[in-house]
Amino acid sequence: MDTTPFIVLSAILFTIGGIGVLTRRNAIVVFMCVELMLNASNLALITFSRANGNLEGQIAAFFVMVVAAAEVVVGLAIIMTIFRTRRSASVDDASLLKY
Amino acid sequence: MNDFPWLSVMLFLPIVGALVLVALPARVGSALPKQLALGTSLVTLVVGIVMAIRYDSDSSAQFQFTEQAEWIKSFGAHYALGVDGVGLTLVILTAILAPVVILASWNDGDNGRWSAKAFFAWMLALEGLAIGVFAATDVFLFYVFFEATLIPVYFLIGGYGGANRARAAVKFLLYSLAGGLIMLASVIGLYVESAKSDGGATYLVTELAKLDFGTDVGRWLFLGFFVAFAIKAPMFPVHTWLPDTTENATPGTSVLLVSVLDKIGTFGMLRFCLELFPEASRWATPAIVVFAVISIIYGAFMAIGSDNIPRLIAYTSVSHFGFIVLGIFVMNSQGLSGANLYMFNHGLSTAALFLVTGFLISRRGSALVSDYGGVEKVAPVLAGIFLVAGLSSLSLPGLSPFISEFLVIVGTFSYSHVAGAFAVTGIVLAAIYILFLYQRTMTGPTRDEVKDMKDLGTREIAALAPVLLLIVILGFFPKPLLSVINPAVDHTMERVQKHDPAPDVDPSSLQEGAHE
Amino acid sequence: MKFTAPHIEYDLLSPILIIVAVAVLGVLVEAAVPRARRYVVQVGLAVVGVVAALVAAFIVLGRINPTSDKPKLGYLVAEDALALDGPTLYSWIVILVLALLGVLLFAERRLEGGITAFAGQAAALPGTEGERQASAKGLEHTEVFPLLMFAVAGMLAFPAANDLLTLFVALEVLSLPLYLLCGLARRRRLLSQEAALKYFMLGAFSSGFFVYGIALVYGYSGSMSFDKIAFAVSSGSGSEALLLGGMGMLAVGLLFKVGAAPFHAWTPDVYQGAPTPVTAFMAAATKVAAFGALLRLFYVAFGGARWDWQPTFWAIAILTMVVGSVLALSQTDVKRLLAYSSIAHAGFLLVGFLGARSLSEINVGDINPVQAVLFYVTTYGLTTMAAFAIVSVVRDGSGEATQMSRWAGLGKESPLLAGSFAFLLLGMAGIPLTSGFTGKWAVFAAALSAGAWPVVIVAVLMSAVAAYFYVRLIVVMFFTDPVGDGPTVTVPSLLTSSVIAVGTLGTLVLGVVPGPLLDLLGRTAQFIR
Amino acid sequence: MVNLEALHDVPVVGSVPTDGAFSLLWLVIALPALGAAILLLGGRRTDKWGHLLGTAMAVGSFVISLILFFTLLGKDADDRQVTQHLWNWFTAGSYSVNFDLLYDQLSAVFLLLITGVGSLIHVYSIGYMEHDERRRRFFGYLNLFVASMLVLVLAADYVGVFLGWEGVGLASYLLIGFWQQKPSAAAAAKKAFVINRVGDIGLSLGTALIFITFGSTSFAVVSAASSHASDGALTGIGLLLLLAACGKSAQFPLQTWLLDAMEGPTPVSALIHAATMVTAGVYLIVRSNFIFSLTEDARTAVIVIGTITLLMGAIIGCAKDDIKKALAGSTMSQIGYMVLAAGLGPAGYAFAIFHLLTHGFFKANMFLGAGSVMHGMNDDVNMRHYGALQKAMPITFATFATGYLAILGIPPFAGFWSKDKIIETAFADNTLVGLCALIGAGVTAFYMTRLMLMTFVGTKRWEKDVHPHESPKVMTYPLIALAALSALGGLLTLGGWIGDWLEPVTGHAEHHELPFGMAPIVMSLIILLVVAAGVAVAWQLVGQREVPREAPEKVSIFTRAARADLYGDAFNDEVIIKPGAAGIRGLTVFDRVVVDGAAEGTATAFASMSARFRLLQNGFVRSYALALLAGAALVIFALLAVNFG
Repeated sequence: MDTTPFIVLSAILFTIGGIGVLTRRNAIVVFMCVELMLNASNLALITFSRANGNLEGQIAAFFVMVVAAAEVVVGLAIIMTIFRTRRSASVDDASLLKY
Repeated sequence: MNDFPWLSVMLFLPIVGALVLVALPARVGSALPKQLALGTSLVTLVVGIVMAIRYDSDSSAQFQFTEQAEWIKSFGAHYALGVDGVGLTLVILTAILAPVVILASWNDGDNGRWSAKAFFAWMLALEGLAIGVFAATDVFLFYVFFEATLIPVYFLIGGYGGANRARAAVKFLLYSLAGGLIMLASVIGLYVESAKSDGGATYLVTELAKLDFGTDVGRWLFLGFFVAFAIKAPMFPVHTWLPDTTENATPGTSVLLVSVLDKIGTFGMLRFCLELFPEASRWATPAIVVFAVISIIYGAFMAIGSDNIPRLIAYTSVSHFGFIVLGIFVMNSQGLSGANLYMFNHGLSTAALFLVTGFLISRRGSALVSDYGGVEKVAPVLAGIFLVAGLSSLSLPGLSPFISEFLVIVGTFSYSHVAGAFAVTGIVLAAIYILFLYQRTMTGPTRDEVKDMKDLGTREIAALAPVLLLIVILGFFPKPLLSVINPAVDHTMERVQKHDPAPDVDPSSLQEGAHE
Repeated sequence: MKFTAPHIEYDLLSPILIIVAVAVLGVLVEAAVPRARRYVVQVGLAVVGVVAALVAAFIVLGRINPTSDKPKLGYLVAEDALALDGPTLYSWIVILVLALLGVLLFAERRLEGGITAFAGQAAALPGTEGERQASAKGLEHTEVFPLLMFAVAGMLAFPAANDLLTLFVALEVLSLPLYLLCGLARRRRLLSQEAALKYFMLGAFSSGFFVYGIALVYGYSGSMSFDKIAFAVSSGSGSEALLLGGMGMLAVGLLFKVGAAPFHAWTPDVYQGAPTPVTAFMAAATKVAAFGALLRLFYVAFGGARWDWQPTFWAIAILTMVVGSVLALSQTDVKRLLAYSSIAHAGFLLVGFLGARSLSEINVGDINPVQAVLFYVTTYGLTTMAAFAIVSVVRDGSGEATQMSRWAGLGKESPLLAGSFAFLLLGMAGIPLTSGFTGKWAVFAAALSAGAWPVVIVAVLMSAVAAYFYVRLIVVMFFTDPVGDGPTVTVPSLLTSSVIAVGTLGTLVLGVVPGPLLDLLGRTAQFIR
Repeated sequence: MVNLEALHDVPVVGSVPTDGAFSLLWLVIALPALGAAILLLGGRRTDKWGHLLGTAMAVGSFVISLILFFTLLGKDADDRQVTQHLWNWFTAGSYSVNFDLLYDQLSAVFLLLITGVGSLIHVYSIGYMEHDERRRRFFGYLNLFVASMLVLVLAADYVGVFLGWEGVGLASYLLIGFWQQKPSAAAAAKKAFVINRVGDIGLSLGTALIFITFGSTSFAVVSAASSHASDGALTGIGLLLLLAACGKSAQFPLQTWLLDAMEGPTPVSALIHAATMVTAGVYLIVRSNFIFSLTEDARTAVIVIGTITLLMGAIIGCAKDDIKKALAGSTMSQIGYMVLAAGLGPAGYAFAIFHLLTHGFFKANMFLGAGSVMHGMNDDVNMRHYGALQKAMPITFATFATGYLAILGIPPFAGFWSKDKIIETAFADNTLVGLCALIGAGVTAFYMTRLMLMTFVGTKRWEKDVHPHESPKVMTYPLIALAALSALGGLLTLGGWIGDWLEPVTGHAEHHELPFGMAPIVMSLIILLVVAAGVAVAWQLVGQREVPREAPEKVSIFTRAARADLYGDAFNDEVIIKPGAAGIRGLTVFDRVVVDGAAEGTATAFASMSARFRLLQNGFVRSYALALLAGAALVIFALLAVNFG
C-alpha cells in the first residue's frame, strides 16, 4: 500500500502542532503542541521504517519518545518556576526581554 | 653587513620604544618619557640616514635592503620588507618628521585624556607602523600595517584632540575601515587568483607582478584597491573625513596623518594599482584624471572658503593630493617623478604649515581665521615662518614643492592639454588661499586679543628649522631625491608599458637635418 | 544464549565517556556529599574530568598523526554511529578547552561575595522569605557543574555524530541542560527564568522540525547513517521532495542552534537573560559543536546535493550578517550587543561554510572551508569567552552593570581591563593583528575560492557596519566621561581573570601567528566518509 | 625630415663656456642674495648696519656687472654669449633642467640697469626709510628683489626665468605690503601676487608647451630648433608667454594691480614698479624673439595688447590726483610702448629694450622725485595739496623737470630717441597702430604737464603745518645721477649702437619704409607738434586756472571713468570676485550637505533602519516561533524552488 495517506496524516498532525504553538498562550498547552509535532514525526518515522523494511525508523521513534520525556521534565520544571514567580502560565507574560 | 635588517630595525625601534614608554611607571613624570620618545625617534632617523646613504641607486634590483621570511604559509603571506626609491623616500620622510613632531608637540600630551606618556607611545607606535607600510613588499603584510596604523591615530585623535574629538576619531576610523575592508575583498581576491596559478598562493609583490589576471578580474581587484587608496589619499568625493579630523586633532597628529599616512594612498596606487594591474590602471586613467583635477580645484575652493585654519590646510592637502594622483596616472616620466617628489615635498610643507599654525592656535586658543589679525607685528618670527611655509605650500619656485608641481603640470599637459589647463589653475587658487589666510591672520591692525602674543620659542623654532631648511635646499638641489626616484619611475613606466611622447621637434635630429 | 556484542572502541571514545562519567558522578555527589563540601568536590571533579578528557582527546588526535603530511583520515566507531576524524577531534579539543574556561567562570565566587552567580535555591520565589533565607544560608546550586558536564558531553557527540539519530540525541543532550542553566541566575531571576522559558520553548519547537526532517530524509534514503544518505543522494533514487523537505527541516534545527537568521530570535533574549557564565559558555561552545555538526551533515550526507542547498544558504548567510550587524547598531546593553554580534559572526561563519567545493577543485595548500570555519569558531570562541568574562566583572550595586551608559569612563577606572576589552572588540571587528582578522580572512577566502563573491562583498560591507558598534563601545569606555559615579570593576578571583587572560592572549596569538594552527587544520580537516 | 628651404633664420643663442672675469658671473646674484639672507635671518642684531650692508651688496654687484660688461665689449661679437653652468637642477625622464646663467648682450644691458638703478635706489632709501624701525628688513627685501631680478635676466632656461619671475613677484609682494598693518597695503600686495599668478599660468603652461615641442626648455636648444616647430605650437607658446608678460608688466587685461601697488614705499615703486620688474614682460618677449619672430599671429596679439595698454595707461594718468598713481598710469602707458615695440619683431626689439632703459632712468628719477616731494609734504600724495614747490625744493624740481622733458620726448633728452623710434616703426608697420602711439604721446604730454603744474607751479595749496623742505643729500644725489642719465641716455643710440649691439640676440632688422615716404625727420616734427599740443591743452586747463583742493564732483563721464581706472577693478569685482565668492559659499554648503551628507547619511540610514527593525524583536516568544516557522517554510520553499523552479 502507498505510504502517502500516513505521511499526509503525519503532516497534518505536525501542522496542527505547529499552529497550536503559535496560537495558544498557555505554556503547558504550547508544550503539548510541541509533543504533538514530535509524535507526528514518530508516525512518519514508523511509516517509512515499514516502507523501507528496516527497523531504524522504529528505533528512532523510541528514542524520540524518550527524549520527549526528558524534555517534559526540563520543560515542566522551567514552566513551574515561571508559574510560581508570575502566578501565570501564559507565555505572553514573559516578555521583559525585548528589542 | 649587507644582510643587516635595516628596515626591521627602523620598524621595530619605535615600536619597542613605545612599549618601553608604556612600561614606565607613572611616577617618573612626563619629562623622561618625552626625552625617551625624542631619543628613540632620533636614533631611528640616524639609522634611516645611514641606510639611505647605503642605498645604491644604480642597482638593477627593484627592491633593496630586502628581508623575507614565511609568515602564514596557508595564506601565502610573508614577512617581506624592502624599499625602492619611492619607498625609501617615504620611509625617510617618516623618520624625519617623527622627531620634528615629537619636539613640536612637546606639551600637547599633557592635558589630554591620558598621560603624556601614552601620547608619545602612540606617536612612536605610529611611526613604526608607518615605516612598515612603506617597507612592506608583501600585500598581506602591507594590509596588516595599513589597518594597524589606524588604531594609534584613532587614540591620538580621540584622546588628545579638540572639542569633537570622539566623533572625529570615529569618523576617521570608520571611513578608513570601510575603505580598508573593500580593499580586503581585493586582497583576498589576489590570494584566490594566485592560488590558481601553478606557483601556489603567494602575496609577494614581485611574484604577483608576474601573474596575469584576466581583464575583468584585474579591473575588479584594481577597483577594490583604488577605492581604499582614494579614501586614504583623500580624493574628492571621499575626502570629507580629513577636514573633520584635522579640525579636532592636535597639530602633531595632523602632521603624521596628512604628511605621512595619507601618502599611503598615493604610495599604494603606485605600488599596487600600477604595479599589479597595469592594464586596469590604463583602463581607469581617464576617469581618475578627471577626479584628480576636480580634487585640485575643489579642494582649493574649499580652502579659500573655510574660516577654520586646520580645515583650510586639510583642504589644501586635498588639492595637493589631486596633483599627486594626477602625476601618477598621466603615466609619463615627468608626471611620475613629479608625483613621487611631491609626496615628499608635500610632507614637508604641510608639516611646517600645520605645526606653525598649531603654535599660533595654541597661543590664541582659537582656530578661526577671523579671530586673528596683525599678528606679524607682535610675532614677526612666527609670521615669517608662517609665510615661508605658506609659500612652499603654494609651491613658489626656489622651494621644494615647486619642482614637483611643475613636473606634474608638464606631465599632465603632455598627457592632455585640457587636463593640464584645468590643473594649472591650481597655482592661482593656491596663491589665493595661502595669501588670503596670511592677510587675514598676520597683517592689518593688530587685534587686542593677540596684542600680547609671544613670539616663537627656541624649542618651536628648533622643531621647524630642519623642515624649512630641507624645503629650501631641496628647492634648489633635489638631486638626492630624484636620483633614487627616477629608477623607480622607469620601472613603473616599464610595468604599465608606457613611453614618453617624443618632442615634436627632436633637437638631436636637427644636425643631420642641416646636412640635407 | 549467544550474541555478537556491539563493538565499542572505548579507548577512542574515552573523552566522551570521561565527561559523561564525571556528569553522573556529579549527580551522585549532589546526593551523597554534604552541602558544605559539594562546591569544592564538584569543581574539582569537573576540572579533573575536563582535563582528563582533554588529554584523552589529544591522545586520540595523536592516533591519526596530524603532524605528518598525509594524516590518517580517522575512525568510524561505535558501529559507525560516531566518526572520529580531524574535524571531530579538533572540535572536541576546542570544546573541551572552552568547557574548562566555562567551569572556571561557573566556579567564580568572589564577584558575588563568596558565592557563585547561580541562584541559591531555584525553587525559592524571587523576593520572598525563602530566597532571603537561601542567600542568608549561602546556599548555591552546585548542580550546575553536572549540568554543564552533560551539555559538554552532548557537544562532544554533536560534531562526531555520523547518523541522524545520534545527531538528534546529541542535540537534545546538549540543549536540555542549557535550558536549565539559563534559568539559574542569582540576580535578575525574572529575566533569567524568562530566558530559560523562551530558549526551551523555541528549542523544543525547532527540534520538532529537526525530528520531522529526520523522518523525511529517512524516508528518502531508507537509512539514518550519513554515508548511506550520501549514496542515495548521489544515486538520485527516491523522491527529491522528501530529500529537500527533510534537508530543509534539518537545516532549521541546526541553524536555530547556531542562531542564524531567521532563526535567531531567541539569541538576544537568552544571552541577555542567562547568567553571564552560562552565556559565555553557550555562546562559545555551542557554535563550535553546531558548526561541526552542520559541516558534517551537509558536506558528508548532503554533499552530493550541494547545488540544491547552496543558493538557500547564500540567502541565509547574507540575511544573518545583515540582521546581526544592523540590529546591533541600536543596542544599549552590552550583553545584548554581544548577542547580536554573535549573530553577525554566525553569518560570517556561514560565509565560510559556503566555501564548499568538491575535493578535486581544492589544490594542496589552499584554504578549505572546513579548515576556515573551524579556525574561525576557535578564534571566536576564545574572544567571546573573554568578552563575557569581562562583562561579568563590571558591576554596580545591583550586580552586573550591563547598561552601556554605565561603562562610560571605564578606560580611566581600570585601563588594563578596558584595554583588553577594547582589544577583544577590535578582534571581533576584524582589525589585523587580532585573531578576528585572520579568521575573517580565512572564511572569506574559502567562500571566494568557491566563487561566492556576492556573499563576500556583503560580508565585507557588513564588517564595516559591525565595526561601528564595536568602535562605539570603545568610545564609551575611553572617550566619554562617566555620568554620576562611574562603574566599579570588582576584582575577580584567579578563575575569571585567567579566563580573560587566556581569551585575550588567544586573540592576540592567533592573530599574529595563526600559521601552525591553520597548517594543522589544513592537514587534518578532512571528513571521513 | 625638416625642409631647410622653408626656414626663416632666427639668431641661435650661443653658449661659450665662461672663462676669466666671466667666472664671477654667479657673484652678481650671490652678493645680493647673501645680503638678503643675512638681513632677514640675522634679526635685530643687524639693525644697526643692515642698510649699509644691503647697499654695499647692491653696489658690489653693480661693480661686477661693469667689469663683466667691459670684458664683454672686449670680446668679438661672435662669442659674446657666455654660459656659466652651475649645476643640474632637476631631471625627470628625458627632461633635464640645468642651473645655467646666460650672459649675453641683452642680459648685460639689464645687469647694468638693475644693479645701477638698484644701487642708486638703495642709497636713496637709506634716507627715505630713515625713520622706519623696520628699515633693515626693507633692505633685506630690496636685496632679495635685486637677486631674483638678476636670476630672471641671467637664467639660460625658461624654468630658471620662472624662478626669478616668481622671486621678483615675492619681493614685490613683500615690499608693496611692507606697511602691512595698513589693510589697504596688505590687500594691494595680495592682489599684485595673485594677478601675477594668473600670468604665471601663461609662463608655466608656455614652458610645458616648449618642453613638449622641443624636448627641452633651455634657450640654446629652443632657439636652435624653433624654426622647425609647427606654426600652431609657436603661436601657442607665443600667446602663453604674452599672458605671462601681461601679468608681470601690468598690460591689459591684467593691469589693475599696478595702481594699487603704489601702496608700497616710493623707492619700491621706483625700482620695481617703474624701472625693472614691470619691464620683465618686455624682456621675456624680446628674449623669446626666436619664438615671436616666427609667429605673425602672436606678434599681432602683442601689438594689440601694447597699443590698448599705452592708451589706457595714458588716459588713467590724466585723471589721477595721487602723484604716484599718476606716475603709475604713465608707467603702464610707457610699458605699453615697449610691448608694442617688442611686437613689431626684429625691427622693434632693440627699440623696446632701448626705451626700457631710458624709461628706467627717467621714470625712476621721477618716482624718486615724487618720493622726495612726499618726504617734504609729510607723505601727502594728493597733488591738489601741492603747488609752488619749485622754490621749496629746487633740486627735486630740477631733476624732476629733466625726467619730464625726457618722457615727453623733447630732444635731446633720452625719451626722444627711444620713443620716436618706436612710433616711427609702429607707423612703418601699421598706420593705425602708429596713430595710436602718436596720440599716446600727446596724452602723455598732457598728463605729465598737468602733474608738473599741479606740483611745482601755481599757488600753494598746502595742508596746515606742512613745511616743505629739500630732502637730504643721500636722497638728492641719486636724483641728480638719474636726472643725468635721463638727459644723456640718448647717447646709447649714437650711430645706432644699441641696435647693433643687440642684433646678435634679436636678429637683423630689415629697414622699414615710413608711410607716404616720409623722412624720419618729418615724423619727429609731427610727434613734437602733437606733444606741444598736449602741453598747450594742459597749460590751458590746469595752468591758467585755480586748482581746487577737493576733486570736483561734476566731471565728464570720461574723467569719471579714468578716475575709476577705466573700471578694470569694477569689472574684476563684478565678473570674477563676487560670483567666485558666491560660488565658494555654495560649494561649502554642497560639501557639507551633499558630499559629507552622503557619507554621514549612510550611517544615519543604517541607524534608523536598526532602530526600526529592532522592534520586530518584541519579546513575545510566540512571535519568535512564528518567525521560526515562517523561516522554515521559506527555507523549504526555497529549496524546492531552486530545484523544481
